[in-house]
Amino acid sequence: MKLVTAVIKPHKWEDVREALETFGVAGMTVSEVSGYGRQKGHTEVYRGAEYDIALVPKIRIEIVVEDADASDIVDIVVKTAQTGRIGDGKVWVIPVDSVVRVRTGDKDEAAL
Amino acid sequence: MKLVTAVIKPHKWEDVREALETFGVAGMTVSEVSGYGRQKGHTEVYRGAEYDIALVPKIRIEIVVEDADASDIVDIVVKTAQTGRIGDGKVWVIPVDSVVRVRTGDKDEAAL
Amino acid sequence: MKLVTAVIKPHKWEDVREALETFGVAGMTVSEVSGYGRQKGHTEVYRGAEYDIALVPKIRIEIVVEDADASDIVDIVVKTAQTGRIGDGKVWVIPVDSVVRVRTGDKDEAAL
Amino acid sequence: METGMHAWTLIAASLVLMMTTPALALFYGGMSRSKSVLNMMMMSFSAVGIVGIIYVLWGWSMSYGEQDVALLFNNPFETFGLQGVGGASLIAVGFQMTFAIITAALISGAVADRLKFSAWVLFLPLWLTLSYFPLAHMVWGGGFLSDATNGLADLLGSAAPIDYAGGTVVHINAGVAGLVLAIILGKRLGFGKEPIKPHNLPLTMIGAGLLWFGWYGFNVGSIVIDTELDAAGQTAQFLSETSLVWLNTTVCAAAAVVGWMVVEKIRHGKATSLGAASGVVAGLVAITPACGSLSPVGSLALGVVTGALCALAVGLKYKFGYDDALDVVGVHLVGGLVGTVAIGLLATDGGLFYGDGVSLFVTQVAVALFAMLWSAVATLIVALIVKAVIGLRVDEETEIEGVDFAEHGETGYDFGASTGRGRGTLGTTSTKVKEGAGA
Amino acid sequence: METGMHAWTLIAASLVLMMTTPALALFYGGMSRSKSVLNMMMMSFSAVGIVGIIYVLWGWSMSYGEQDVALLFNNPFETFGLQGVGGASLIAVGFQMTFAIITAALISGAVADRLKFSAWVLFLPLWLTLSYFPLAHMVWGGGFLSDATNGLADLLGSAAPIDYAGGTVVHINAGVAGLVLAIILGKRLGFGKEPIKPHNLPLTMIGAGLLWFGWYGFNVGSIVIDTELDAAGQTAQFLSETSLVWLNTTVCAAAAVVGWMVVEKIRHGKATSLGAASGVVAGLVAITPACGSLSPVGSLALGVVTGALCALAVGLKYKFGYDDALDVVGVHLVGGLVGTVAIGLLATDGGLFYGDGVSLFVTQVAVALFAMLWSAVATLIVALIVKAVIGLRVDEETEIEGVDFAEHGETGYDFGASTGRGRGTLGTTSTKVKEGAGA
Amino acid sequence: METGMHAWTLIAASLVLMMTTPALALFYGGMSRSKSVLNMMMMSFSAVGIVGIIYVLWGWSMSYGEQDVALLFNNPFETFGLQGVGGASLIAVGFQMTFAIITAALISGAVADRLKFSAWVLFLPLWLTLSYFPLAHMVWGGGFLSDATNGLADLLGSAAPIDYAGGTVVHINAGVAGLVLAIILGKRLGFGKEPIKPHNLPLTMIGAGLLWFGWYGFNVGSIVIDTELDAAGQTAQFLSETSLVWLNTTVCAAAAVVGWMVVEKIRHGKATSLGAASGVVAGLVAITPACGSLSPVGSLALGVVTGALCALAVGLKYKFGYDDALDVVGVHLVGGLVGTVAIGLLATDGGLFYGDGVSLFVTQVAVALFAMLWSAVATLIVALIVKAVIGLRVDEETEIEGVDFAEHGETGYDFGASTGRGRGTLGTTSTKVKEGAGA
Ligand SMILES: Nc1ncnc2c1ncn2[C@@H]1O[C@H](COP(=O)(O)OP(=O)(O)O)[C@@H](O)[C@H]1O
Ligand SMILES: Nc1ncnc2c1ncn2[C@@H]1O[C@H](COP(=O)(O)OP(=O)(O)O)[C@@H](O)[C@H]1O
Ligand SMILES: Nc1ncnc2c1ncn2[C@@H]1O[C@H](COP(=O)(O)OP(=O)(O)O)[C@@H](O)[C@H]1O
Repeated sequence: MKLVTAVIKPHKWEDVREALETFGVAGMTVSEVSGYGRQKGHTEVYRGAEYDIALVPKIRIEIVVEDADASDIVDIVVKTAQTGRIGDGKVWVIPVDSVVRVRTGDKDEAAL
Repeated sequence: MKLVTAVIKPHKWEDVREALETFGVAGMTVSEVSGYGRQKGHTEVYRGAEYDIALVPKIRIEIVVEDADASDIVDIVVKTAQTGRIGDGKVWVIPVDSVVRVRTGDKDEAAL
Repeated sequence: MKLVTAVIKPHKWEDVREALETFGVAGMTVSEVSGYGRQKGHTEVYRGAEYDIALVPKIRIEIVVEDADASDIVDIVVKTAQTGRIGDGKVWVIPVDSVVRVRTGDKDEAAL
Repeated sequence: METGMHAWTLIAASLVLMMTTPALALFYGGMSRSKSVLNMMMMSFSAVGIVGIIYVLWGWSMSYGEQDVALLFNNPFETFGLQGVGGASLIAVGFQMTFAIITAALISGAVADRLKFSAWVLFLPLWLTLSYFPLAHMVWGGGFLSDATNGLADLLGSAAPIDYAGGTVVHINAGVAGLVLAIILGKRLGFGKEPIKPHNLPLTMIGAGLLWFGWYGFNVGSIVIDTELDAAGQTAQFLSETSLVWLNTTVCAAAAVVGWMVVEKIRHGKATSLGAASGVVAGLVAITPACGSLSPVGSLALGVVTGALCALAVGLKYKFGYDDALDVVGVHLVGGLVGTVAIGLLATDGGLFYGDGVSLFVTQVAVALFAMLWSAVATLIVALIVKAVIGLRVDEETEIEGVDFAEHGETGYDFGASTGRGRGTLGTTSTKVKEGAGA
Repeated sequence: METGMHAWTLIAASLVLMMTTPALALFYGGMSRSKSVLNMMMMSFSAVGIVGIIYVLWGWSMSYGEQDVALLFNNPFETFGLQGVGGASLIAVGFQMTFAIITAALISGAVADRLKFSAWVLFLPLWLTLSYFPLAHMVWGGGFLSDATNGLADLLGSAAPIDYAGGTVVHINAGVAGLVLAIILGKRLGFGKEPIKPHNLPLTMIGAGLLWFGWYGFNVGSIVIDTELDAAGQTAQFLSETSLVWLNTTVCAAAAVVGWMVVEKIRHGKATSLGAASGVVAGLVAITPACGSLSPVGSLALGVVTGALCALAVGLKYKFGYDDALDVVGVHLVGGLVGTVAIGLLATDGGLFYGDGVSLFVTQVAVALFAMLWSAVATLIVALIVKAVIGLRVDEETEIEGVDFAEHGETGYDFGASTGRGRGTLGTTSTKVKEGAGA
Repeated sequence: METGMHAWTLIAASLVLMMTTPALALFYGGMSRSKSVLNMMMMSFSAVGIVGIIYVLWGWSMSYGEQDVALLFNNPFETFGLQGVGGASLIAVGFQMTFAIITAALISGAVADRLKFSAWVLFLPLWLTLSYFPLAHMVWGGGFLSDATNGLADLLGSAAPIDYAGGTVVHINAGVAGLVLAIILGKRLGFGKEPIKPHNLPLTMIGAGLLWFGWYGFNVGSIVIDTELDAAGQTAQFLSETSLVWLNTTVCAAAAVVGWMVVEKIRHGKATSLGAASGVVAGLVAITPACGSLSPVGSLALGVVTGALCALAVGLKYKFGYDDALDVVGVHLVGGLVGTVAIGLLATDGGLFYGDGVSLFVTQVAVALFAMLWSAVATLIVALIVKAVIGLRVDEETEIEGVDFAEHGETGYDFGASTGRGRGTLGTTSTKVKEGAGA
C-alpha cells in the first residue's frame, strides 16, 4: 500500500474531495497546514509596523491506498487542484508497510 | 525503524496515551486533524440554511519506533481505541530510514 | 527522494527556516502540533482545580528532498534547532516513491 | 426641561452610540467568516467616524429646522456646522446623530464579504444625504410623513402616523437599502452552495445583548415631552410614558426570542443560539415604532409574531436568490414593516383591534410604502454613482482570500499553537518598521 | 417621584437586564468548554425570553399585590397580564422582572454541559412559580421574611430583617437551586479526573466586568424611597443613600478581588485571572443584601473576607463530590450567606460589632435558613417533575460530542486555518437550504 | 444638588469604572499576543482591586481636603478611611476613585509581556501615592496646577489653567509613566525584529467601543456645578454644559477615527481596524481636557488633527527604540498633550485663534510641562524602588513561554480541534484537585 500526501490550496479542497469520492476513495485524513515556497505570503500593518507573513494556508490530505490506485489518485488530485498559478501545491507517495482498521482489526487492503 | 501513524477518536486519546506509556513509549507527536470516511458528520443550521459537515474531528498520533515494537504498538492502539463503532480510525506503519534527537544528535535507536 | 520530518521547539522555527533557505530549500510544509516526551508540560489552576498539561507545543516541518540532500538537511535542522535542553525534538527521514508539482505536473526531482 | 429628563437623554444618547460601536459591530462581526470579521466591524466604526462629521456639517440642518423644502428635507445650509445651535439643544443634535450612525451601519450586514471599503466610505455621505436625512425630516422634522398639512396622512384623510423611535426612518430604510445593495452587488461566491457560517457566535451574542441594552436609549430616549403641559404634567408624562416604553421594549424582545425559537424547533428540531440572538433584534425592531402605543400584553403578542415571521423571512433570500448576507432584510425590513403596520392593529388608541377602525392602519401602510419607495430609489441612485466612480465589488481573489487582509491589511486572530497555549510564533517571518515616523 | 429618581430607575432596570444578556452569558460561556459555550449562553438568553413572558402574566402578581396568601405568595390572578397596572409603576414591574430573569439564569452555571435544553425550558416557569415568586413575595412583598406581623422576625421577636437588593431572594435562592440540581443531575463525565477547563477566559472577564457595571443598577437601583418624607427629605434620602450604596458596592468588589488573589497566591503561588473575575462576583454577591447598612470600611472588610472564603469554597465540590460546574454554590450561595449574615455583625445600625447585640444577627441567620429550606424543597419538586416528564440529562454521547451541536445544531467557533488567516474552508461540504421559507 | 444631576453622577461613575473593567482590559488584551492576554487583563482587574482599597484609605484624603501641604498634596490622614465623609459626597469619592483606577490601568499598556505581576502589584500603591494623588490635588484639589494663589498660573501671571476631565492628571500622567517604565524595563524580546502582532482584534474593537461609551461618564460626568448660581441657574448650567461636552466628545472621537484612517491610507494604502480603534481612543484623549471649552466644529478640527498626529506618533517607538508595547505614549501622552495645548488655541473663551492672545496657551503649556516633570520623577523613583525590592522583569524563558502561564498559571484559550467543533480534548492529561479546600 501507499500513503498519498497532497498539499493543496484551501479553496480547492471541496473539488478534490468530490473528485476523490467519485473515484471511489472511501476515507482520508485532512489537516490545516502552512506552506512555504515560491508563492509569497502577504504583508500586514499594525500601527506603523509592517509584518511579512511568509507562510500561506494550505490543506494537507493523507490517503492510504492500494498500490495500484496510487498513481490514479495522484493524477486526480493534480488535475483537480491545478489552477496553474504558483502555490498549487505538491503531492507525494510513500510506501506503507501495513494498515489496520481500529474498529474491526481488519488488516491492509481490507482496512481501506 | 518504523513510523506508526494512528488516527483515532478524540475521546480515546487519554486511554491510548496511557496504554502506550505503560508499554514504554517515551515520546510521540500529536495533532488535531479532520477525518473523512464512513462515519458521517453532522448537520448545522444557521438562520434557515442547513450545512452538512462531512468531516469529523480526529486525533493523529505519530510515533517513531524500533522495528520490533511496531506491531505491538499497533496492537495496543487498536485495542485501546476500539469502541466497535464506525469511525474508530486507522493505524498505518511506514518504514523510516533514520532518526536523530535534536538535543544530542543521537542517531536511530538511540534517538528514541 | 526522501521526506524529512522535523519536530522542533516553536521559538526555533524562524532560525531553522532561515538556515534551510540559505542551504537552498525552496519549499516546505509546516504545522502546529503537540509533543509528548521527556520534556514535561506544566500545571494550570482553575478555581482550585489543578490540571497537568502533558503536551507541549511543537512545530512540525515536512520537506521532500533529493536523496543526496537528506542528510545535509537533517544536520542543518539539528544544528540550528539545538538548545541542548530536553524537548528539542526529533528529525526522521522516510523514503518517498514519487512527487508531483500540482501546478505543472512536473515529476520527482523536477517537482522540488 | 427638568434635570432628570436631561440626565436620561444624556445616557440615552450614549447608549445609542454604543449600539453601533461596539454592539452592532460585534453582532455582525461574529456572524461573518473569520476572514472578514474586521471589515465587518470597520463598516460600523467608519460609519461613526464619517456620519459623526457630516451630521455636524449638514445632517442636522437637513433634518430639522425652519427652512423646509417641499416637505422633503430642510435647507442643509440653515444651520451648517451647527452655527446658531447651542445650549441644551446640542444634546438633541447628539441624540439624532446616533440614529443616523446606526441606520447607516445597519446596512453593512447586507454587503458583507464583498463590498470595497472605499465604496462604503463614499456610499455613506451620499446615502445619508439622499435617503436618511430626507426621511428623518419627513417623519420627525414635520415633513411629508408626519402629521403636517399636505403630508401623506393629511392627503389621505387618515389618522396621524405613528413612528415612536424609527420603524420607518431607521429599520425600513436600512432594510430596503440593504436589499437594493445586495441585489446590485450580486451574491457572494459560493452563496447557497458552499457553507458560509458564522465564525464566532459568542461575539454575535455579546452584540445582541449590548444592542438590547442600547435599545433602551433608542426607544425610551425617543420620548418627546409635550411642551404645552405644565411642569407637573410634563413630569407625569415622563414618568408614565417612559415606564410603558421600557416595559414594552423588554417584553416584545423577550417574546420574539421565544417566537423565533419555537419556529426553529418546529422546522429544524432545534432552537439555535443564532436564532435567539436574531429574535432579540427582530423583537426590538418591531417594537421600535410601536413602543409608545401598545399595552404590555399587546407587545408580548407583537413579539411572538415578529419572532416567528422573521425566523421564516430570513429564508427568503435563498428562495429569491438575493444575497442579503447577514439578513438586514429578513430582520430589519420585515421586522420594521411588521411593527409599523401592527400599530394600526394593536395601538390601544386608534388600533383596529381596539375598535378604532382602519384609519390608522391605512396611514401606517401608506407611510411604510412611501418610505420603502423613497429609500429604494435613493439607494439605487447612490449605488450607481458609487459603482461608476470607484466600483462596488472587490475582485474574486480578494473575496476568496478574505476582505480583511485585502482591504485592511490585517487578520482578525492569531491564536498560535493549537494546544490552547497560544504563541503566535508560526506564520510570520520578519518585521519591517516604517521609518521616518513621527510628526 | 422626581424625574431624577425615575431616570435612575430607567437606567438601573436596563443595567440589570444587561447583567443576564450578555454579561452572565459571557461570564459562564467563557468558563465552559468550547463544545458547550453556546448552550451555556442560550440558558441565559432563553431565561430572558421565558421569564420575560411569565413575569408579565403571573410573576408580578404572585410577588406583589394586595391579596396575600398565608404570607407566602400573592394571588397570581390579581393582576394577571398586568391588568390594572399602569403609569409609572410599570417600571417597577420592569425592574423586578430583571431580577427574576437573572436569578433563574444564575442557576444555569451548576448544570453546564449536561442538562437537556428542553428540560431547562420547562424548569424555568415551574421554578420561578414555586421558588422565586414566593421568596420575592416573602422578602420584598410584605410576606413571611419581611417585617410583617406574624413574619419570621416577628415570631422570633428579633429585629426586622435586612435584604437590600436580594441576598436571599436572588443569591441564596439561586445557589441552593444550583446545588440541588447539580446533585440530582450527577457529575459531568470526567469530573475530577479529566481536565475540564475554561475555553475562553477573556470572555469570562468581559462578563465579570459587565456584571460589575450592571450591579450598580442592581444594588443602587434597589433604593426604596420613604414616601412618608416630604419632597426635600426624599431628595436627601436619594442623594445620600445611593451614594453610600454605590461606594459600598465598589469597595466590596474591589476588596474581594484582592481577597481572592491573596488566597490563591498563598495556596497555589499564583493569582489567576479566573480568580480575579470570580472575586469580583463574590464581592458583589456579598454586598448585595448589605450595601445599604455598612460603612465603606465595613464593606472593605466584608469584601476581603468574602473573596477569601469563596476562594476556598469553590474547592468544596471536589471534597463533597457534587459537580456544581461553574460554582454557583461556591460563589452565590456562600457569598450570599456571608453577606446576609454579615449584616448582623457589620450593620452600622443594629450590627453586633457596633454594640447593638445579636437581635439582628439572629434574624438574618433565621431568614437565610428559611430561604434555603424553601428553595431546596421547591427546587427538588420542580426537578423531579421535569425529570419525570422529559428527563434531565443528555445521553453520554451527546455530552462527549458537546451539547452545542447536539442541542442547538451549531458550533461556537469556526476560525479556519491555523495560520491566523482564518478561512473556514475546511470542515464542511454542502449547504442545503430549507425550501419553502417565507411567510 | 438636584436628583437629575445626581442620577447622572451615579451613572457616570459606573461608566468610568466600566472603562477599566472590562473596556480597557479588552482594548489592551486584544492587542497583546495570545500568550499574554490574561496578564494584560489582570493588570486592569488588579488595578481596580488595589486602587479601590487604597483610595478609600488615603487616596481621597491626599487628593481633596482642607489640609493642603505646599500646594502639592493634602494630608493623607485628614479623612483616612473616609472618616467624616458621608452623605452625597460619597459619590464624589466614588467618581474620583474610578479616575485613579483607570489612570493606573492605562500604564499597563507600556509594560506588556514582560513586567512581573508582583512588581505591578507593588507599583500600584506607590505610584498612586507619589504621582497620581499629588497631581489630582494640584489640578483639581486647589493645588499648584489650579488657579490657586501661588499656583503656577498665578506665578506666571497667565490665565487660569483648564483641564476639564483629566488631560494632565490622567493622560499625560499615565503616558509619561508608561514611557519611563518602558525605558527602564527595556524592549520585549524580538521587538522590531520578530512579528509581535495583536492576537484578537475584535476584542480590541469591543474595548474601544466600550471605552467610548464609558468616556461619556468620564467627560460629561466631570461637570462642576457652580454653587454660586441659584437653582434655576444651576439647572441651566447642567443642561447646556453637559450637552456641549457630550457632543464635543462624540465629534472629536469620530473625527479622530477619520484622521487616523486617512494617514494610514496615505502611508500604507489601507485603513486598518486597529487604526480605527486607536483613533477612537486618541480622539477621546485629546478632547478630555478640552471638552468644555471648544465648539463642536473646533472639536471636529481637534479630532482630525489628533487622529493624524497620533497615527504618526505610534511609530516613534521604533525610531527612538523604547518599547512602549501598546502605545501608551503614542496615544495617551501625545493625545493628552495635543488636547491640553490645543485649549490655548481653540478655546472659544480664551483661545489664541479666537483672538484672546497667548495667556491661556502659555498656562496650558506650562501646566503640561510641570505635570510631565512631576510624573517622570515620581515614576522613576517608584520604578527604582520596585526594582530594588522584587525586580521588574520576568526572566527570558518566561517571556518566550508567555507571562499568562508563568505568572498566572493559566492560558487564555482552549478551542480544541481545528475543525470548528471545539473539544478541548487534546493537550491535557490529569486533574489533581487541591485537597483540604473549604473554610
Ligand atoms: N520540498 C517540499 N516539501 C514539502 N512541501 C513542499 C515542498 N515544496 C513546496 N511544498 C508545499 O507546496 C506548496 C506550494 O509550493 P510553491 O513553491 O509555493 O508553489 P508551486 O508548487 O506551485 O511551485 C508550499 O506552500 C508547500 O506547502
Ligand atoms: N484511506 C484512508 N487514508 C487515510 N485515513 C483514512 C482512510 N480511511 C479512513 N481514514 C481515517 O480514519 C477515520 C475513520 O474512518 P471511517 O471510514 O469513518 O470509519 P472506520 O475506519 O471505522 O470504518 C476517518 O475519519 C479518517 O480520518
Ligand atoms: N518516538 C517518537 N515519535 C515521534 N515523535 C517523538 C518521539 N519521541 C519524541 N518525539 C517528539 O519530540 C519531542 C521532543 O522529545 P522529548 O522526549 O521531550 O525531548 P528530547 O528529544 O530532547 O529527549 C516530543 O515533544 C515529541 O513531539
